[in-house]
Amino acid sequence: LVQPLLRLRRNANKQACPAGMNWIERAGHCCSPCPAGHFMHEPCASPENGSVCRTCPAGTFRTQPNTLGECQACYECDQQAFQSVLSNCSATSNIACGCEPGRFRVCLDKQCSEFSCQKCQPCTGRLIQRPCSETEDTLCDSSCQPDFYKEGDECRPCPTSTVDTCGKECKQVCG
Amino acid sequence: HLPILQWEDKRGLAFTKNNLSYSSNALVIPVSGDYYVYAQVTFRGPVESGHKPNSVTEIITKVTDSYPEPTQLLTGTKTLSENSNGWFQPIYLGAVVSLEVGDKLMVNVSDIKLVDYTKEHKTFFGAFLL
Amino acid sequence: HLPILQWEDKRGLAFTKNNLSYSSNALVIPVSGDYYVYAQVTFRGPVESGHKPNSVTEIITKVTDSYPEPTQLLTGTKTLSENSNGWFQPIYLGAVVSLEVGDKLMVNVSDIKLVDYTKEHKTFFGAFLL
Amino acid sequence: HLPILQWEDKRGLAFTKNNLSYSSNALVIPVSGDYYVYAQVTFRGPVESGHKPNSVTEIITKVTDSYPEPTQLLTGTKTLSENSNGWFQPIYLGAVVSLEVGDKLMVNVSDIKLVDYTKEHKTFFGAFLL
Repeated sequence: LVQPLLRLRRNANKQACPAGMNWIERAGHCCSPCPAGHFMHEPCASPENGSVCRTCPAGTFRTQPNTLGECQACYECDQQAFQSVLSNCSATSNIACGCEPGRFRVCLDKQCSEFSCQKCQPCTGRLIQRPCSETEDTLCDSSCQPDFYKEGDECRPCPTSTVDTCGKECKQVCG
Repeated sequence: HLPILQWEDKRGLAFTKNNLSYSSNALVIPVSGDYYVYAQVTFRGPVESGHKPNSVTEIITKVTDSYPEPTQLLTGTKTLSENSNGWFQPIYLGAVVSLEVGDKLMVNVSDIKLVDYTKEHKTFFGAFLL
Repeated sequence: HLPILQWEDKRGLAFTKNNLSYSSNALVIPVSGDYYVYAQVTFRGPVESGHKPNSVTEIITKVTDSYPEPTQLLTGTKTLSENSNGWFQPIYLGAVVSLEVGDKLMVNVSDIKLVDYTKEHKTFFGAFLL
Repeated sequence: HLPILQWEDKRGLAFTKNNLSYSSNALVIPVSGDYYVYAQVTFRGPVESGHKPNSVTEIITKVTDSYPEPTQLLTGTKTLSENSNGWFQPIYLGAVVSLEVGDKLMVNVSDIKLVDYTKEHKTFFGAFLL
């Protein structure tokens, strides 16, 4: 019996997959993808049949239809760096992280995919021009609040008792 | 997405073999299996005065027909504390990943202007099948 | 001893095969031989104000029944000069070591609070038999 | 040329096998092929007051009978931003290179006085045939 050196087999190639189907190397034919939130546990027996899709296990997700053998691991929010969970990881979406109340994001790269959470400045003795938000620090008014006087670039409360310890600026504001 | 680096695959120390090919900025996986994938990028600056990045990032990414979004496989990200005049900083990454035939591997960087591409032994990228 | 990191060994990019198993924070060597062992830990800070470490350390350690004390196989240690707001610092280690069946490999770090555990592609650990 | 490091090749974690030998500061390649070559050098300072380097460099070099000059295979170079008191900094390098039988591999450094040679798990060098 002579074995042909190169057994020609019907080489179905991946470009032949109809739209909406993916070539599955280990199956040697095309299959329709599993929906978002699932992974392909077993490829279809033939292009006409469905694949065996399984839901992404807890802690993993797939945002798109796919023919992958596993789901992506969810990120985690960095509690040590004062991040908070804006939305939990689900089977179809990764976790979304923000900053704990009283903190705002300091981006460490252009996309802000890495950020630390810094304390909002308190604007003691000043009016607030723009409150602290998820992405920006508080913007304090340059002038002092009533009953506060300017010393250097700080606003200090008017002294309640004897006024004589009060400098020129203090006297002017606090009388 | 972050900019993708282009590579030399033939001249000097660069080579491809065993059907691991390089095309449109990506290594193309010829056979499914576990690969040790690695890359080093040397970053350097400042490029323009004033434009002082506070970090540099290198990511080895996988693109596959079976999923419409790229997958980040390995990431090296470092903040810069260097003073203003000249700084340089290598980031090396390497690990074993499971890949399918046809998968494409690429290297993304936070800012392509900061990459030192001048010497082949300072910035390099490769993979081998276990 | 320095704190030992815990790892995910099944979900996402993580996997074990060829009897290289993961249990109680360690990779367990199934057959004696030479292995390329590697790990990257991304450190980041500040964590709480005031607690400003001046260095970070990553150590790949071997524990074996034939000796009561762990053996430090690979160490990456770096001083920090970063400023107060956010800093990142990856440390990659990799080398060939001779291991015996049953040996356990672990990753120790100087301060577990400084480890960036949030993304699997930033902190990883593995080994393969040559 | 930059100073060449000397290595321990027998004691502790160090070993050579499969005819990959070490002699006069170099690994000697026993058979032509593709090798994953790697090295880590931990630099530390200050050494003497006043001598504050602004960068450290590690280079894996190949010397071959077929060419009179060494070839730089892999380079890791980093500026130092650390303050005056004690600093330390590892540089890891690793990649696949094509080598011929008889080729010699060495590790050069910018300043040998800055190399932390005190612990074998902090500074190491090796190669394996794919």
